[in-house]
Amino acid sequence: MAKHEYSYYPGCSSQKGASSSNLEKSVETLCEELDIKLNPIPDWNCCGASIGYAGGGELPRMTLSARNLALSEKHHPDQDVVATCAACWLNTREVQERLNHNPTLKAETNIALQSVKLEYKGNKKVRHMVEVLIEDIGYDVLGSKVKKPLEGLKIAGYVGCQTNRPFGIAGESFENPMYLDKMVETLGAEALTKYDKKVACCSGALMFSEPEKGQALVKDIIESAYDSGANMIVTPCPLCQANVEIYQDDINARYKTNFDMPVMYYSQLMDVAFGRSALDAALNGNIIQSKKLREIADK
Amino acid sequence: MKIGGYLCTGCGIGDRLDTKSLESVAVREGRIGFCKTHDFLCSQAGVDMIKADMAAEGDDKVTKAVIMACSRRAKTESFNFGAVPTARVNLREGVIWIRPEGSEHDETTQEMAADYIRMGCAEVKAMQQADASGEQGKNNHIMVVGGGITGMTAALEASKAGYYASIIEKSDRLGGVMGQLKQRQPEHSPFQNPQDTGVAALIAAVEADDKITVYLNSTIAKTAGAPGRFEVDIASTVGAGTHAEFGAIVQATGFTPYDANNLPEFSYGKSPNVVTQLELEALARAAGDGPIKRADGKVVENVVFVQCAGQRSTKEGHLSYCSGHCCATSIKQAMYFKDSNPDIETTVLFDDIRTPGVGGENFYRSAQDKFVTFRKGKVSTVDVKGNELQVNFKDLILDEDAQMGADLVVLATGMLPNSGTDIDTMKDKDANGEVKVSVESILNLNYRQGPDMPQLVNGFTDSHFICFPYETRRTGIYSAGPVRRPMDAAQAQTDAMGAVMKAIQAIENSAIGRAAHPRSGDLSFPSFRKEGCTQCKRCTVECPFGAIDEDEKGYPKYNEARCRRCGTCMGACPVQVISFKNYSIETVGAQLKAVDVPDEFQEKPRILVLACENDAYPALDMAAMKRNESSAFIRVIPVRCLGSTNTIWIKDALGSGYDGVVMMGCKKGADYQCHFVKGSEMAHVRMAKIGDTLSTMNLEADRVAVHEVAITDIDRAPKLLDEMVEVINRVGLSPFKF
Amino acid sequence: MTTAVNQAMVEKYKGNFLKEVTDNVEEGNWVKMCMQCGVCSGSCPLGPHWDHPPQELFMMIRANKREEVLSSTSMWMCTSCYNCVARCPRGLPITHIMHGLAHYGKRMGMKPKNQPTEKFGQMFWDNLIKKGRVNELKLGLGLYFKDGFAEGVKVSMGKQKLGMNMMKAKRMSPMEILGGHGVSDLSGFHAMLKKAEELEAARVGANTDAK
Amino acid sequence: MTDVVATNQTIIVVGGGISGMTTALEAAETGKQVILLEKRPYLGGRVSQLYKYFPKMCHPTCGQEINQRRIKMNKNLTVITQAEVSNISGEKGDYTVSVTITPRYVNSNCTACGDCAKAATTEFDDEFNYNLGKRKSVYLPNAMAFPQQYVIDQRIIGTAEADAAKAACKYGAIELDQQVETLDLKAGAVVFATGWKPYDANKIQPYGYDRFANVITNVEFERLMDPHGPTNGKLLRPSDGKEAKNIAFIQCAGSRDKNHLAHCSRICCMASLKQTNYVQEKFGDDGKSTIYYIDMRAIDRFDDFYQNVQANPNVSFIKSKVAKIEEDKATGNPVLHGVNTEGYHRYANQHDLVVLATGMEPSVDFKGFPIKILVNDEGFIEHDDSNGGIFAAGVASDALDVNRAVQHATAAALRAVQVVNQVAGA
Repeated sequence: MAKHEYSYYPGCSSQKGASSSNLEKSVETLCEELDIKLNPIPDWNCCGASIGYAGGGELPRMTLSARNLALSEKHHPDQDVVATCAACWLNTREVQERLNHNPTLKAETNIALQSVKLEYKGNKKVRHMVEVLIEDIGYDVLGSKVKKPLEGLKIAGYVGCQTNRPFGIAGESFENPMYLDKMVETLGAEALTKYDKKVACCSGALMFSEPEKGQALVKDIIESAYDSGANMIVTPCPLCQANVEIYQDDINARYKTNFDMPVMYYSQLMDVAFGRSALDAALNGNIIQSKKLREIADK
Repeated sequence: MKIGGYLCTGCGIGDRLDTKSLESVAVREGRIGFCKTHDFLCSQAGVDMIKADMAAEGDDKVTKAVIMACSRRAKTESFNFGAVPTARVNLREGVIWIRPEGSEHDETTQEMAADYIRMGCAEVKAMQQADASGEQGKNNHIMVVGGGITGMTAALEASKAGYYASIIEKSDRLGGVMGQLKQRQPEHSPFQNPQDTGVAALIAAVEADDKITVYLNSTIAKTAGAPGRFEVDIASTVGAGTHAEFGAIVQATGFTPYDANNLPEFSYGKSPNVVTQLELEALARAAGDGPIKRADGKVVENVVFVQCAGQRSTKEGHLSYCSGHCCATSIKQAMYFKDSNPDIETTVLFDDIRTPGVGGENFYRSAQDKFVTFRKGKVSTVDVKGNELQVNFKDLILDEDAQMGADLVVLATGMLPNSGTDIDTMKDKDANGEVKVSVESILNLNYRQGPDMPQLVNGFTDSHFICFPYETRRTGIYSAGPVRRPMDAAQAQTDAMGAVMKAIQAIENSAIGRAAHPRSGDLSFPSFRKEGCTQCKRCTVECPFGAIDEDEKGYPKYNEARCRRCGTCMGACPVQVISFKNYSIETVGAQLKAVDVPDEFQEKPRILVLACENDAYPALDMAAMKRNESSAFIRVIPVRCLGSTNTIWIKDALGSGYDGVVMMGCKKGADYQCHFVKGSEMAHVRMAKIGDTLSTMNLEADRVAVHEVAITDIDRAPKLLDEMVEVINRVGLSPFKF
Repeated sequence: MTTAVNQAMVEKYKGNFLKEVTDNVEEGNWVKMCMQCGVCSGSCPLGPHWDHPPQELFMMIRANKREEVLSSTSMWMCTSCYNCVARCPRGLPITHIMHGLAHYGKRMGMKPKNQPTEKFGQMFWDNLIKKGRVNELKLGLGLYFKDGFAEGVKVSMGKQKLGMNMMKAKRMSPMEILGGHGVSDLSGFHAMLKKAEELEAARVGANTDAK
Repeated sequence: MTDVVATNQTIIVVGGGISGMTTALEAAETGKQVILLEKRPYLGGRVSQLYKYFPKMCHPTCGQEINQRRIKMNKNLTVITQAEVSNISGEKGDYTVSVTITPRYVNSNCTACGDCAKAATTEFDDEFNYNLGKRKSVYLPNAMAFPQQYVIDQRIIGTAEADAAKAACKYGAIELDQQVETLDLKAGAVVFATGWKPYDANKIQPYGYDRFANVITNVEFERLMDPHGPTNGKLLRPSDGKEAKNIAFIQCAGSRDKNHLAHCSRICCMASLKQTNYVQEKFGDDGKSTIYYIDMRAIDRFDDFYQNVQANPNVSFIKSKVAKIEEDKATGNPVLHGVNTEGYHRYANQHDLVVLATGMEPSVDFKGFPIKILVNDEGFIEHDDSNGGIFAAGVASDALDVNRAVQHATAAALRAVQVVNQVAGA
């Protein structure tokens, strides 16, 4: 039996062939290293993300996460729910809080859940993978696993919005969370703690509908990383990762910039530092590669 | 019976000064009984030595002492010998800490020390032991003027402390304005709902208290006397008057609502549906548990509150100030509507919502929670449209002109204090020959300076001091509640307690002849040499506390229980007949004359510095603690207040060869910082006239400077003294040196 | 349905838009608590693009500017960054209120015309409803073609490199076009959502019943 | 060593700030026996760290001078510094108060000559200046310190430096072997005048107090103006020591905020208005102030002061809670982002210095109080009969300005006097 076991909510983008499948892969590797077992919630559904309100009303959207929670309550009664995606985690946790504070909504949700023969109780701890690493594993253990310190990497820790607000990671501030920097330092790389866009918004889902506005925000995020001397951005959030990484060509065209900034997940860095291969760390899942990181991985 | 001199050689005094020679200065020139040295005078052994001398019998008994050591601000407790007149010679902060080391300075530094010792010896010789006057009486009865919640609270709290109280109430009932309200704002967590006013319970408690007497339908025909012995004639509109004696007075006469007829732009008077907050209380009380109705009987469904109506405004006839309570009052009144029927629309149009503290902010949030709508808007007019009203305003958030319909408009108008006559205006009008007193006096004090408490601003009888809200210019009389300052009920009740505390203190201290703050405990009091008095009345006019009356023969009558011992009368007296036992024309005059003024060939000027003991002297002291250097030519004498400075000192100083005089007092004017209110100002006025004296002496006007010095002027104060040195360098030494 | 509901609402609340919002908009009962400090308005990453920032919308609600509020494009600027929520001194869940107002405006038939986020959001919802999980490829293609076929071809040609990059990185799969991931209890899932929609419609509908 | 007589007719006042001094003095000057306990090594509390008071623009040390003289002259009043209450038991009219006294290492022999400080070498952050400057390990806490005795920092005890200080003293004033001492005192009534502390500005993360040198608090600003302060009274900003001429004041920094203090701290509006006068005083028309506010709470006659500031063309008002501060990297200037809600105007304003008008929170957490008293959610003591003979004075009861705190403290003196008079009469 694994040392740590959780009821896992992967979310749509983590699926095979989806936009954050590299996050999924790298977390898998990380869990092997740390003796963590993630048990996917059977037949989970989409959380509704942050843009569902255009079509879905309050109750239907709540019901989405309630179904996932009820499934977890049923199948993994003693396990905390863990998500790797910021929006998945936020929605699930928020729905639980709101339902537990609003008896009417909770009652109605449970009526709807009768259609799938489930009952939502609302007694789960809903956690982000980062919380598991910090609270259940700890920086010391993470540090002790490092086989290849990530020397030479200067990393801007980009936390973004939804892993940070409104809940955030315990003990961290909304405006200046330090955990990514601490992780980066634990892995032997240089953390650019003064990076001033660490909690800026990447425009989220509006990158799709309002690309000009979205890219203007991302441009600042990347530019500030360069200004801080970064050769890489690291993030815990799949949408942040995608928004910041994949539009760099568009931004270069629009703003006459020369951005070529790798944007990695914390889990990928850990995999490499822990001595795992580029493949295990899903480095090929990134569009912009970090030569340095790959060198370390291939060492 | 002798004067003992005690020279401390510690803290570097012995290292920097020739103490042997100073001892001899004290004994030979200062002509005191002896001078002992001690290397640690403030130690228990040092103090015991002095006390033993004071306890000695017969000729050896030391009855006056000169402590030659540090500043009077240091080791005050150690060198406090009760009634024994004691002079403090400041050799540490006053000499060695402000003078640089080095042999080139030794001579002038030594001269400075010697002069201060001569001064101390001369001063103590002129001092007498201060004892209480014997005028005092003890009367445990407090007169409370006004029977509203402030007055009732004052009476009840006085009773709880074991004192007696009489409430003098003009109307035929207790309760005041609070008695006209439906409810008051909450006093306890969670501060969400209006609460009972508590007036009925207060009235019941007052009536049940055998230490409290209530005079309804009564006013004060005359108040005479002083703390501990006030004599009051109480007039009644329904029966015979009474004469009563009191130890102290609390004035809790409350406020009058601003006259909304001054606000025609809001259609007050034009429509019965435009009411003031107080008038809304009447509608709310009339409604009982039912819906609030307008004068025409229509149930109110849409009410608009107009904040700051005629307040915080520079318009003619408006009040410039904020009455403080009105935001919370409108919130409370909006709740009257919302709590009875949540569908009633209540809108508060405001500029700033002012609900401070824990209770205020919670109450504001509670109102929002109850759907009271708040809009930041400036109301221009209220129009009458048939049976309805239209409120025209600028919405400051949406930045647009807007209108709202309403069936009732409530104006949050301000408070006007019931403070009686404005004695300062009375005086002004006197000068123009037209005495027009439109307001009736409340206290009818038979004081020389007028029948009521002096007012601060806007007619309120508040203290001017931040640190001392109960500072009063009529000792033993304390105002409380909205007559003192605009305030809400909770603050008024706290205020009542504070005023009672001070009243009790006045009773206790006047009984034993002790002064009130700031010279708390001082037993000295002014007296005068009758044969010299010219009955010029200047002392009675200048006394900042209205303490001095004239007796039937036209001589000043000091009423020492009213006196605050500042000495302004002493400074005012043109014939120098007024003195305190331990502070007099002589105690200061002797000091300045004791200074050894070198002849002109030595080129060592002498500058007399008269420094207020409350601010300027501490500033010089702290400058010394920072080792800020000062001129060796200054000779500083602390004074109780610059107001006690008599021009004779200046004349004497200049006549005896001083080259300059610097006076340092507190800030005067509207934001005065003088602890005796007018003292510094009076000194400035007197010194403005010193020019004539100087010109008859053929001296340059620059030789006398008067400065406002604050306690923080640690860098500036020594610089001001340097400036005088420069003046003397420029105009030359005094021709009056002998 | 929208106009009927809208009429009924106008009828019922007769100029008390704050009450209407309180009763019917997601987290709308918080609107009354705003004290107009404006920290939300200053915190929004897309701030300059809001015609009326949140605090102003709240004031407009109190001033009964129903039409202006519900048809505003402003709420659709919300990126769900939660800066406003984190900073609001009165604890208003502003993000949710913005979502709620946008949704309610749409429900009342007053959604702004050609608002891209509104369109994309609806597409997203439809996409996720279909299978219970989002099909990113179809969503992306749908987005490109949202303004018609010709426009869509132009946009997707422009995005060709991006798409190729994603496929190369195995973060986009052409196989998804054939169906892709989904929940297995799809009928239950649909029944559940239908029930939720009914319950919600009944609640908002109940609010339109005559007094 | 500490020799104090106390009976159940004694009034104990906890806290030697202006409220505590007032309660103690008013009672003592009425003839009551009073013991005043103060945690710090000197009296004066928070106000002794202010430069000026609103609205008179007079100096707090001026009133402090008078109060300290009143204390020196009053034999009914005993002051014990470095003293904290560790326990209370009993009931109204008969309390036992346990007091823990931490060592000063300097006894009353001290003449404040300063020789010991000359022997000291180590420097520590100066608490009196809110750590904006340094002080020695052996020090007089401030120029007004009462008692006027030096203090030895506990951190050098056991070092050669402490021995050197002791050796430098000619008066046997230094006792390095002083130990923590506990006293049990009787009292009829106990008044808590424990006052406030500035809200921890580090917690207001969007304003970056912990990250940007040129973001300071209003209490720190007071120290900059004070001639006794770390800059000798010059308005210099921390990052580069340049004169700060364009200053932003942010109101409700931590107050009226669910994330911080739910209550309104009452004083901060007037404090900032006052501080705009400082800017004017220093720089004349070259000094510019901008106040960012939600509601300006200049209550009663203070509104006249507000109107005067409004009339000053060098002062602007923006109705806005600032959303966040960023730092301009090149100049170190704070850049304020937000929206002026009067008409929706977005701004990004650069200033030389930002002053956070941080609010007041109770300095003592009464939640774990050893005896039952009524404390509200905001942490202030509410007056209630169930509190028996325990009373609050000043800011321990609510956020108050100095004048109102003193008023409240005078009333608290009466409450205490009532109790001991009843004891005496019984």
